[in-house]
Amino acid sequence: MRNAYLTALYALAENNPHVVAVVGDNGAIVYDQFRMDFPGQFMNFGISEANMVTACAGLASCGKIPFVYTIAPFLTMRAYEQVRNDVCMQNQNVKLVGTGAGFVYSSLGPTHHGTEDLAVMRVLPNITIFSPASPMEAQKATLAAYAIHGPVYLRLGTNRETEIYKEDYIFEPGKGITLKEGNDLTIIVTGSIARDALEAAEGLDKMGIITRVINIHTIKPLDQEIILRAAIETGAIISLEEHNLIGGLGTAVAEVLMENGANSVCFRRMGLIESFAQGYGNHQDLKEINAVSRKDIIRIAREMFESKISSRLRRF
Amino acid sequence: MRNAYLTALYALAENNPHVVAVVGDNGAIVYDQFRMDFPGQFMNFGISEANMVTACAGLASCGKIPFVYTIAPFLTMRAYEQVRNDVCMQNQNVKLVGTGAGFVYSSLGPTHHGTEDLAVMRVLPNITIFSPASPMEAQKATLAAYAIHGPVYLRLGTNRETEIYKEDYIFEPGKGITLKEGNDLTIIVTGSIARDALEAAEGLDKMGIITRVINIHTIKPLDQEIILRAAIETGAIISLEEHNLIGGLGTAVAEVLMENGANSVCFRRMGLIESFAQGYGNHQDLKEINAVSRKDIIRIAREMFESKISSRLRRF
Amino acid sequence: MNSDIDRLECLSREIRRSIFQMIYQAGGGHIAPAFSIVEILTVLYFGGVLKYDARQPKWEERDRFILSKGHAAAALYPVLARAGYINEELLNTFCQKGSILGGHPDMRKIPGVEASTGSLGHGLSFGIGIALAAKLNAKDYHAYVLLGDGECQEGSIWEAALFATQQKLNNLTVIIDYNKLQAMERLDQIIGIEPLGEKWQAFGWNVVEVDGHDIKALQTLFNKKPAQAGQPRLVIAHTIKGKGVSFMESQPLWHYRMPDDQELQVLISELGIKEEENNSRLSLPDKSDSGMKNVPVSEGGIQK
Amino acid sequence: MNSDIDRLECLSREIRRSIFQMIYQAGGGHIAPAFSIVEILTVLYFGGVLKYDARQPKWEERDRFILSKGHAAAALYPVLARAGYINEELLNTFCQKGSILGGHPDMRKIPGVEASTGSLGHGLSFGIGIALAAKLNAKDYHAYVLLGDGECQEGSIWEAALFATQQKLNNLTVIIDYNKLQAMERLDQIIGIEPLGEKWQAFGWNVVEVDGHDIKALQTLFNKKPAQAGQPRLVIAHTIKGKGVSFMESQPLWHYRMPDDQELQVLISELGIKEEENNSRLSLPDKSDSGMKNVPVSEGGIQK
Ligand SMILES: Cc1ncc(C[n+]2csc(CCOP(=O)(O)OP(=O)(O)O)c2C)c(N)n1
Ligand SMILES: Cc1ncc(C[n+]2csc(CCOP(=O)(O)OP(=O)(O)O)c2C)c(N)n1
Ligand SMILES: [Mg+2]
Ligand SMILES: [Mg+2]
Repeated sequence: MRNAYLTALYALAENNPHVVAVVGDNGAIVYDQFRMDFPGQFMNFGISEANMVTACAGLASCGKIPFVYTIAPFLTMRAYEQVRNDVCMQNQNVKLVGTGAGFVYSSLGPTHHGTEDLAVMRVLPNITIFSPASPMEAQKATLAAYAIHGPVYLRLGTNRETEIYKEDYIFEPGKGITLKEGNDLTIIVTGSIARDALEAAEGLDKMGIITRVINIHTIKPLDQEIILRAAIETGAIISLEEHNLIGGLGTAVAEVLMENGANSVCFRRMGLIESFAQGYGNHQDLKEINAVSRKDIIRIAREMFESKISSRLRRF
Repeated sequence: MRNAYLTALYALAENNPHVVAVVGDNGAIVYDQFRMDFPGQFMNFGISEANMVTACAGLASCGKIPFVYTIAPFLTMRAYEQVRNDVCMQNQNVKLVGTGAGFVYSSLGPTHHGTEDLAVMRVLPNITIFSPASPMEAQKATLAAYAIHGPVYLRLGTNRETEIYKEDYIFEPGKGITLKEGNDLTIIVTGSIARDALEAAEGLDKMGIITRVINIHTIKPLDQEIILRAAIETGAIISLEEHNLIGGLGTAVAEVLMENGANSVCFRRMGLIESFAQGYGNHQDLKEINAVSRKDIIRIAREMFESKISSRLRRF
Repeated sequence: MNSDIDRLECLSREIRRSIFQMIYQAGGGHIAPAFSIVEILTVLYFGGVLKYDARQPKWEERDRFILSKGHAAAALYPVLARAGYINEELLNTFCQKGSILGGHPDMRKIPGVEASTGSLGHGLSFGIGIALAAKLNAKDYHAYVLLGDGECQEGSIWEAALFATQQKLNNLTVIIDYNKLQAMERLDQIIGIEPLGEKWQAFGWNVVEVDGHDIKALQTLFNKKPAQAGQPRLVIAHTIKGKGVSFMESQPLWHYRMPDDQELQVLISELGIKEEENNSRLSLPDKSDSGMKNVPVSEGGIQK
Repeated sequence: MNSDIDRLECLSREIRRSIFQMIYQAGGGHIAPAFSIVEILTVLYFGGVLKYDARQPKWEERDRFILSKGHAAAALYPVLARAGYINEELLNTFCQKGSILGGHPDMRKIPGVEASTGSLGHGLSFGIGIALAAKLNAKDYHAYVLLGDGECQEGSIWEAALFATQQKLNNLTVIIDYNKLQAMERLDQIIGIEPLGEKWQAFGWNVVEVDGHDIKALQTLFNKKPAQAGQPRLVIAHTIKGKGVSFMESQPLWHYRMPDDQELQVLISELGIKEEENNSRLSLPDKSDSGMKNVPVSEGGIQK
């Protein structure tokens, strides 16, 4: 996603001299081209995230459009009160770009994981939250972030994601995307783990559980309609995210379902249960250790489907 | 609540020399007695919340028991990443005591309001969250915080709350308290606004809507049982808190209801809707401006009750 | 020249009276922190330092002033009123329901406020963004940021100090309201910041010191172009917290506190509040709530 | 005496080899940041500086060492192994599934690790808590905190620096790994911190400078009681990032990067990795995944 982001940023910077690429001692070589071509639109704030975020709010107050790029927890948590008071409360046109969504920086450990970022950003007024699932989506989300006048949090992974979209599509902020149809069960997912959801869904299909997969690339504002429709049409919903169970996508879905009386749906959240991401190894290792691998998705989906059926049977 | 907290803290410090009262340039005169009697157990970290929180984790790693007291947003948001990495990730025995819950510091404005604190603390592993409703409860929660070995967030108001409990009671961490019985509707509430819930409930009773009021003094872990019972027995639940709608008590209740298939309940959250607390004036003024006053509670409760009745009718 | 100084001194006295009256009407507020900075604000806004046009609060070439120690908002509002940004009448609504004037300034609501503050340690970084934008946009304005001395305990101040030097922000002036007090006590009893000038010098700043209540000295200093090019400038303004009211001066207690009846009499005479003014705006508070009705008891420890 | 220096130098070479082998097996890691601090760690742990007993990792009287620049964990682990805290065999599991040794040290899992680090700017404050606890508990231990120079851009460092002075923490020694590089570039290209010694002096610290790769100088310095009582001590250790491998030294690129085949040969010879070791532990990576299988591409920009 990183290169996709940079491609989009490059285009934006080319078109609007007010676009400024801001980093906090990171991004090294990957920004080389950008720096070469737009030296006056690049700024390294070093290792001082608080100053960086507030200064960007100040820049934005003078018409600049800073895209602030650093590792998700250092952006959204180290500088949390700065994001809250200077970006969101003052409704400044700052784009916060966090890399390392979930635990893709696996072996670097939880200090480098973005596993609470959605929760802490979601509670802030005025902010839009994009959480793309693939490089193409990251690129579109970057352009969409620019098009919004106001705070945006763009949650990126790293640079290893492969594309999940087979063809071009229209990215509409606030609108979820049905990646795969199905009426037995729905997996609502965000971020690069969407690929695992898709693969699990194919496995489930083979077991006769025809699974719908919905990609939520905009966590805020949330697409209520696509969620409620899935509740009605499939009767069973699993949310899946590389994030603590509390406060992220799953919780957002629960809020929507409860307040809209989507009553008879079976619901279950998948994510980190009362813990930071455990273990070391590669990204896949951590998915296994933390029970959000394809196998786990399939296991939970089967349980859910069975309980849906049995609750239906009970009802008749 | 502040004096109740200090009374409890005084007793704890007297009994255990490892208890340390830590402040961040606040508390002035109110700590005078404590400082006089336990000069070696008081420490002012000045205006440096990040250093304060991490240093307290270091203190705790050597067996000290710091009670870190400052204004809620400066504790839970300014020092958020420190709370996350040093207190929660390392599971240190630090007690975080935030004053100014909700918007009780009304005219000081949103920089001084604790209206996102529950959301950001709730997503952290290993932490216990107490949000007392009255002075007596604050005192009990302080003692309970001490009894837990591990991180605790204690969310206090100011010193103006009047007592809501008529007699002594047993404070059990993780157990909600039914302040008032009723079977037509339940208000689930946390913090000093419990008094408004109670008064609204009395008003509702007179209108024939016999309202149950449940006080959740422990936001985490949450008392699932009392919530599910209320769902079954009353069929309509309103959550009420001085907090953003997202991520706090209401959201926690939604999570419980959804994942436990508490299906046929009508549910509605009351709190700040996509905004910081608006306006100035006193605490009551801000409740009115932000639509969480008694009048608003009654209005919403009546709407809820009607929709519960009509959905029941539809069902028959 | 002397008459100009007289004018500014007279203005300062007026502003102190306004501050007290606003806070008194509101029922509570940070009197002493506001009194500490009256002369500084007066000179900046009315001594020919800041370039502004109150009819065009968003004029791109304006100089920017940021009150980082936002709890002294009650000093800023009367200044903004006299500068023409807001209506004088508004001052009577301070901290009241329906007002735009809160205990900390809100840039979304109040013309002339460049940054919303209240949480300490934000204003300098915000000012840096503004000063940097001038460079990027090739604009010729200057950014002024007023910090509390206690505020300098916040790490973000030092992050910003390093960054401003690196970026050679010579269009940035920071003023420290060096009143030696923070909320609870003297700084040196909590976290001392001496030697303050040496710290900032070591961080690469061009440091000057001044008596923060000496209008002439302030005016001379601010209207002089800084000697060193390519450096941000730090003005250490030695001040007295609570300046102007004998029993408040340098007393930590008065960070956030209201006078009782006896104190009120002393204050009225020392500030030179005239009878008619007193009658029209200063009504003695109702004993039952000690005039504290609109403003919450803050961290600063009101005991009554 | 000289033989002691020889022993420590020999140990340093061993530790560098271990570091590289661990990271190479893991498929990625912060080699240069780890090489920068090898002599410092060697002297602290094996030069008679730190008072510890690896069989009792929680011994109350132990000195504490905190690696605030946690990304150099690969230097700490071989040291902890040689000190007896962890089994040497564990080093082979670095960053692998099931291991307790991650890219940053976890105090909940690894005996001898006093604080979990990884996010910069935490270790000094944590160490302050530890040093303060010694005072409160009347214990006679010393706390050592190793900071990165880039890390000194974090404001929390300066909050802590002020606080330590106020509290007269003379049982606290901070060492800055002054290698003049941060992740992307030289510090002076991003945010310079010069004059570093003057900054800390102005913050009230007792400052000494040393060549951070000179074992003898380090040992002499650390074993000398600080001259000034009642002050925390700062050791500015001038170092070379990537020290020990010619093509890595002072090259920003190597913050987080793995050598290619050709570089590998140079490295093997410069570190003195012997054939048998090379055979047993250093197998050339499978071209298809460039040995990067276990560790994610970090912020530091691996391009291959
Ligand atoms: C981040 C933060 N922490 C704490 C406070 C509470 N507070 C308000 S004023 C104050 C004292 C400030 O001292 P100083 O900067 O010297 O300003 P003065 O009181 O002298 O005006 C404190 C601690 C705050 N507003 N923001
Ligand atoms: C708070 C925080 N921000 C950013 C990072 C990412 N990061 C890891 S190492 C590094 C550079 C550190 O430079 P320095 O302190 O000089 O250590 P060295 O690389 O020289 O070992 C950065 C920016 C981090 N770990 N923590
Ligand atoms: Mg002061
Ligand atoms: Mg370095």
